[in-house]
Amino acid sequence: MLRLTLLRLPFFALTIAVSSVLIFLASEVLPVNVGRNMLGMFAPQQAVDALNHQLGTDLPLVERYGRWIGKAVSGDLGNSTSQHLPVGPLILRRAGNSAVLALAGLSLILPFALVLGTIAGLTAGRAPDRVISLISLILTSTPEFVVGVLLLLVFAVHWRILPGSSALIGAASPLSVPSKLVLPAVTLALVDIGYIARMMRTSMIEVMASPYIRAARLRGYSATRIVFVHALRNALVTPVTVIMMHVNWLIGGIVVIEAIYAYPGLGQLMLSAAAAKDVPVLEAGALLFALVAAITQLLADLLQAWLQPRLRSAAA
Amino acid sequence: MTSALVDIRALSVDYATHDGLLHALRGVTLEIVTGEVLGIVGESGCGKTTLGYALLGDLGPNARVKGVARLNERDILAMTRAELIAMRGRRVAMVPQSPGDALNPARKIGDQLREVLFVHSRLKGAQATARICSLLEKVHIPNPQAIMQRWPHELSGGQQQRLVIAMALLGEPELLVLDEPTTGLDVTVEAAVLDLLAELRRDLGVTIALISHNLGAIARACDRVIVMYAGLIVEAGTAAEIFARPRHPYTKALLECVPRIDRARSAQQPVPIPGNLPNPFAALSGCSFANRCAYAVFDCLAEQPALLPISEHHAAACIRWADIAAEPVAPKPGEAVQISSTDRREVMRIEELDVTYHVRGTKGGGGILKAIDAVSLDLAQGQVTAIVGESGSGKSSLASAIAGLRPADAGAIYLDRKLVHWSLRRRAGWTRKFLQMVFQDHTSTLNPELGAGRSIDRAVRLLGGARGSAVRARTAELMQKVGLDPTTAFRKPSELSGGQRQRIAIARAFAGRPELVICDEITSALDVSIQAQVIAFLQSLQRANGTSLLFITHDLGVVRQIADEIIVMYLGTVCERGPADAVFSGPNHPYTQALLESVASPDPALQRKHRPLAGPLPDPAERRIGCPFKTRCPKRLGTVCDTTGPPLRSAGDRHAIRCHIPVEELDRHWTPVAGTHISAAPKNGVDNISGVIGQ
Amino acid sequence: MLKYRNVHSSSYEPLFSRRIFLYGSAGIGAGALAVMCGLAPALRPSRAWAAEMPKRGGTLRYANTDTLKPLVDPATVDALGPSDAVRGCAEFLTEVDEHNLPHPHLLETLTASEDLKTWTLVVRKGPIFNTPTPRALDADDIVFNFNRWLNAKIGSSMNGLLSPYLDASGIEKIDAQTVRLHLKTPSSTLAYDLFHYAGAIVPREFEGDFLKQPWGTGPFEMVEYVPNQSFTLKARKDYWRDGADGQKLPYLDQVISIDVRSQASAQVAGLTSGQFDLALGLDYAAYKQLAGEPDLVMSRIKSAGTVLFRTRIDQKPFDDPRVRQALRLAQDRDQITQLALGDTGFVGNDDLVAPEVDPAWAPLDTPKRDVEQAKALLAQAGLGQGFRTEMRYPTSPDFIATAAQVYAQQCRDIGIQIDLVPMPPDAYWDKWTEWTFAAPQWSHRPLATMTMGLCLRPGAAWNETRYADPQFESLLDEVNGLIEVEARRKVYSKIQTRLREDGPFADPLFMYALAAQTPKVKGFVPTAFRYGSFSDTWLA
Amino acid sequence: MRTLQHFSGGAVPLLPAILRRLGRSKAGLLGAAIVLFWVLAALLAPWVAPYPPNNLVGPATQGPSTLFWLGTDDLGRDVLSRLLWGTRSVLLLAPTAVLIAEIIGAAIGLASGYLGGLFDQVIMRLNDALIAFPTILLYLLIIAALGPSRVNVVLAIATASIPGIARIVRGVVVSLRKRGFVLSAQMRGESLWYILAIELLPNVRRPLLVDTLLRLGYATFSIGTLGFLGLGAPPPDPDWGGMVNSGVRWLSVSAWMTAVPAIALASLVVAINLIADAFEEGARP
Repeated sequence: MLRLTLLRLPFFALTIAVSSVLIFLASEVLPVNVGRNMLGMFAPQQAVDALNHQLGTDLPLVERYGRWIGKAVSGDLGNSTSQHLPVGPLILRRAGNSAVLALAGLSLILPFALVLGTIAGLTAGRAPDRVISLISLILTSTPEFVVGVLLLLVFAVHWRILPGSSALIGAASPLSVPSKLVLPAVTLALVDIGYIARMMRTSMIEVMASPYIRAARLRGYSATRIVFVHALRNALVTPVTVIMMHVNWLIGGIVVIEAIYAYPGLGQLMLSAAAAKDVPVLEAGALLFALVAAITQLLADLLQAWLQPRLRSAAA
Repeated sequence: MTSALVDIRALSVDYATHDGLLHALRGVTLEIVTGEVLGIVGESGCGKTTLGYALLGDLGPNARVKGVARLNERDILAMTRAELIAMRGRRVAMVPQSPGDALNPARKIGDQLREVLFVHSRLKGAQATARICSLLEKVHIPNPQAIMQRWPHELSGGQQQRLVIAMALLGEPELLVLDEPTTGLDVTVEAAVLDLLAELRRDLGVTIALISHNLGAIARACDRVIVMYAGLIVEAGTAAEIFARPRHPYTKALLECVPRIDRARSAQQPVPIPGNLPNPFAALSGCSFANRCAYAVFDCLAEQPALLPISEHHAAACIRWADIAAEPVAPKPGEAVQISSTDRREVMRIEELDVTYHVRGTKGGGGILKAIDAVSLDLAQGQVTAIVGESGSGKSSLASAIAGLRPADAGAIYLDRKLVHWSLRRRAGWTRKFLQMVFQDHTSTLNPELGAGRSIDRAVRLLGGARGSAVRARTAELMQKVGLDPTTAFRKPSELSGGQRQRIAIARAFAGRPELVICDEITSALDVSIQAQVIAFLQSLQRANGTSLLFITHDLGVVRQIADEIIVMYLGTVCERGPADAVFSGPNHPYTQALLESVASPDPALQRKHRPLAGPLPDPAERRIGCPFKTRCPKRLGTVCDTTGPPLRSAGDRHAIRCHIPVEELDRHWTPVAGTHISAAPKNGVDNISGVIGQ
Repeated sequence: MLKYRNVHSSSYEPLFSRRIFLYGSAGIGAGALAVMCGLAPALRPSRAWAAEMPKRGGTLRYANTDTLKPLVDPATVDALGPSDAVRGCAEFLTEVDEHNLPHPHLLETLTASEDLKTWTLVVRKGPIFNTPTPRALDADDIVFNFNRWLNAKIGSSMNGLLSPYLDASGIEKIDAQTVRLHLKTPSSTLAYDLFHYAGAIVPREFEGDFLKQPWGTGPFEMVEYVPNQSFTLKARKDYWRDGADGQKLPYLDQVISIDVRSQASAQVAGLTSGQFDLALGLDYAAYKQLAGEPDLVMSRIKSAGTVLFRTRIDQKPFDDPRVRQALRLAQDRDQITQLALGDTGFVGNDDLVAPEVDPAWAPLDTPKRDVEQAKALLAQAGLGQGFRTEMRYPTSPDFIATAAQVYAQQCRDIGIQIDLVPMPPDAYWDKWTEWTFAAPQWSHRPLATMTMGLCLRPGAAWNETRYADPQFESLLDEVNGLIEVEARRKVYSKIQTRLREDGPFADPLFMYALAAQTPKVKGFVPTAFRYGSFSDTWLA
Repeated sequence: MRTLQHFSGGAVPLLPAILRRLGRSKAGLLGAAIVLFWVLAALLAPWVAPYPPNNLVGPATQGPSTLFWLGTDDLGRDVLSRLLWGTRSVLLLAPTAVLIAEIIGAAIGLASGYLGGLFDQVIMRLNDALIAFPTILLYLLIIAALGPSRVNVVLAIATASIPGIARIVRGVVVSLRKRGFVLSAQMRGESLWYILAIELLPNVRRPLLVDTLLRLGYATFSIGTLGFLGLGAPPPDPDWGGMVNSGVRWLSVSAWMTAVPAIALASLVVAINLIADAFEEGARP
């Protein structure tokens, strides 16, 4: 396992490196006057030019990339041009909030999706499967904002049992006001439960049709033993990989959900940074996302190898 | 008097599919007697596997079953789910096809073995381990404790097969059903598995139903044989009777179209069975084999003949069995192109060719794998040269390298005495016309999304230089030469049979009248009757055009049938080469000898002793010093084999053997006998190193 | 049924004497309004609420619907959100109350000469800075702050307000408590200008970063400021003013402000769920939704906050006054106001002067929509076929988008096709003075001339329209030298007429400042400024 | 009667077989019916819609009435008319974006998978990096840089889809490039173009077809989301996501202007995915 991890690390580093170049280039496309952004709309042009020079935004592209990545590696992500704060702590706190939301979402998604998917897979073509499949399809096809708006309508406007805004006071942790986490987490979960349940269903059907399951049946094993001892672990391989690969989708959902509920996460930060063309925040946030995606990819590989020993040697 | 363990009466199984009812079994009646080994033989689609699963009551939800299948007076097909669970594994156990797939990839071997024992006899702990270890030893798995700690994928195909057999035996079943247990194994491993079955039967007294398309394996292992065709039993009897005196035309034809290692090339010509299996979705009218039968008469079309006893140990479903009895099994004689050494014209020559792969080894870091290690050889015009060897011998790599599809690292390739680049892209245009290839996998040799004739058409234009209506004519001509109706060109490849696809591939290869055609295991996935057909057309085209063939195969029978020259490869090196007759008559390299000995002989009367090769194929990624065969050689001399590469010694006219043992001391044990020895075709093996090679 | 707190009913006397000028009493409840020019006790009294004794303690949570932009320097604050954080910690020289009346605050007195060119500021004794070593406010601090405001490098919007009439050379320290300002031109707006949100007084030790040095004389201390999220203030023990109970203000222990943006759903949800006690600057949609809530006190204060459909007159075709006039004539002001703000807006007249808000407002007739004349004017300008143009606007607050969409629809009737370009606010405001045709929001200022000085003088920092009209400028100079309401009104009438005919924009509506609070919030009066100032507030 | 000339004809037709299978799936037919409904709505909007979509025709934020069947929005525009006209935008933009992405992605994937080597490595690293990046942020960056407009929405969605398509196509091509039929084409000296376009491309059709449908659903989904985030088509032209966006703040006053376009969008995406599902079943060889 350790060896596999080590083997994977160069790929991991390469993905991050390529991402960093892409992110840098993408944010360089933004027509932004960094100095003007930082000094505000009423600052005189000379001051803006001087600051631009001081920040090195007038240097050639390659040199700027070198500076940026060098600093980023040493932990200095620069200062937000719109918030006048060091980007590192800013991003981290928001990312923490988003992580709480993501974990809350996942803690709903996983049990529901896997159980529903398993049931559907085991009853393929019969009534429970048809019901679960249809619901899953509808859930995964409904955009987060539609789900969010409908939930708001029901729970915040009509019944008024849950807060319609998840804005947090100060640096308060979202966990301190769990009620504010409910609607965002449920919205997140509803969209993804469908997706992962469908994966699990397909995977389960595939595994149940595999020769070793038939072999197990022919050895006289009970249905329970076949499902729980033999099928589940193998059926989990695809959904687990998908869940991991799915993290960037999850992040996308989080951006929208944070916008609906005014939840102070990284998505909101990135949305406002994009609006304000706050390049350092955009770059750092994007880099963090890329890092998260690459790490989850790595984890997916390792988890897959753990679930599927065959891959441990072959996948290397 | 032996008692019937299994008693099947008029068993029909139909499967409900999208395209209608598929008739898998059309009324089968048979008994399996306690203690016997029953062989169930037939080509793909004959219903033998369905029969096997019926014995375990596992036919799937879409199966429509009629008839009874009694196991000790209890009807398996009427059992409740609980009864089935109680029966399976304990009374009837199954060893499914491709043992690798029958093992849960995510659980260690030991856990899976212990589970069987726990489920069947609630045995746990040290007691269980002891039972398992003793059984593993019984199936000749060395070091059981260590094996139990490993994952299924870490075992070789042969080990997996032994393991699955052991798992089946753990429940102490009365009946063991083995579905194609030797398919996919190399000939040496196949021989060992068959030995094991004989041992188990002797030591444990277990009743065995052996399902196989491999006539040789059946002949070697079985007491009694049933031959199936189109969901029916067409002939049944003792092995000796069936193989010596087949009374059904299908059995007879099958035996005739199997290439034989024990008969000189001049004495055999591939005899295909014309036509196809009857449509499995249609009801039968008359004898199922009538439309392909050389003996068919009008009466045959009346009804399907019943399986009737014709002697004490023999039954056949043919109204003309008596007429057939009059004709001996006698294949048509073949003819060989004799080329004397003086007028040999070289079409291709390779010198010191190296082909290497960069691989990540299973243990430790990556390495370089020499698939081909300094191989030199030359081909003469108009000759058929066969390269044989087990999987992992590098024979396919050699073919690809010559074709320019795989980079060669060192050495030289000459086509028509001209040095050519290793890369196809950088070879001159004439080489494409000069050299063509037919590929192994018939499922992918044609583009599934294009009309079947399309690629012949293109080849005719590009290589044959034809334009306009000439293209049409030439394509049609080529198709007729491989026995296909020109309209076949319009069909989708998926609508064609494997044999038809391979015949189109052959037609395509010959479109530009090449000097040299490389055939890479082109029949390995085909049934024997189809194989005979393909080889017959290949041979006729080759002879008509005077084309040279480089024929890659693991099937010594086919080699015997068509090769003028033989090259035996082991681990990327040539260990023996020479004219076919010389190689088949010896003396031989110890490896060649082992291969020849392993070929299962179909005649129960003619079983030879063979010495199993020691150990598995070594890890090809390891650096080799000395003789590559030293680890498994039954005649190993000593340190000289470990330290010094063996010399290539001449053993006669163009016959050479690479061994430290002087030619005179090498065995000349193989003499063609006039008996009926049959070698059938296992698929290209995936033993041990398949994970490393050819990914 | 809406419940409004009648903000005009509380009564207390403005305590200035000497050179009083009266603004007309047209509709303004208190009647008399003064600019302080005298020696009066000056400090606005702590409001005593009918027989109620304030309670101490508690945390006030409120939402300011303006964003909590990052806060660096009080002098460069350009949004209400951060200004509230500053306002809690630091104070202003003057204070303008809910009746638009200015009072001296950190000043003892503010006195003008006859010609309104020399102003004397006497610093109050008592206010103490919460610098590491607390010390009293003195004249040097005042000079320090004036110099900062007038320093172009700092880039304070105070510079835009003061520099037309004041140079740094005109600041004179008389003694430890007195500063005199020598103006270039007469100003009647100084007392108001000093209450501009960028005018908080910091000690002279201040180096530029308020989050590092949150120093001032205010009732609260900064606990934390999280941009775009929230800030927290806690009560100071040594604030200089006393409450009604005789003890030091403030009553509250803590104030927390939450950034909910202009998201109506968040505003509504926060108030109905008790997440906030108070919301300032409510969105119209939120206001409308909350109107049915039984447990909220809603307030609606007319303000001079407005949205302009403004052009740049140095760009074709808007350099032609006839085109600009056509753009004004296309407006159906009632429809725009009704759809954008409903009953929380009132009609504007293309002249920046909010009726009844600015005391000197001249009650001219509201211009009528006239499609035919607009078309005729366009034809005269050679644009008889109409034309197509882009109009940019910030997507927040929402009513701008609505107003812009309605207006764009109306302009189709005169043959002008407006392609709307909504922009994220940050992006919009990044280059807001550069857009050719745009719909900016202008916030409330008590006197229309203050806004005009900022945006309609050539060379003014915020002259987004490039408007330069000598006639208009001389009128503006004239009115700045006048302090008497009726005299001002006469000039206002000319200014308004000029802008309605030649001005660079259409000005369809003004907005009410909307607020909602739970009944337990006492001692807080929402103003048109929408400032959150809680020195006298308590929770019942 | 077919003649031998047809040898050189195009690939085996795929669509009829799949459509036949689609016909067997009730869910697929339901999806097709819903999509057809919206397509008709888009085509007939000028005749069916009771009012011009941008005209201020009534009082603001009204519930359904005989005059305004689905109520009015915050500007007093007819929600039904805007819904119908808005169909045009989403039904035009989503397929355009997907089509552009499929063409470019397929070209990249074909070349990268077949040629292999350094080119493939570079392309695939870039691809991995892009795929790892959350799509919505990619949209955000692109639209932040270029400004919100219909063209840029198409551009953003196409750009974000290309890597995924390229990866699918590359995967198929890599699995095919050592197959007999490709090797055989190489050995008879077919040109690169022929191998890519005639031998490989038809084999990519099945996965691409299903992928196109799934992406169509996702593009519709994305267009709605972008509209909702205020990054879609600028006002006043009706856009479902934008309608939801401007309606959210009136949720408790009148839910109609929000719920109607929200549910319409969901129904369209569900319908497309129902078809995609049925196709996926049908496309299995």
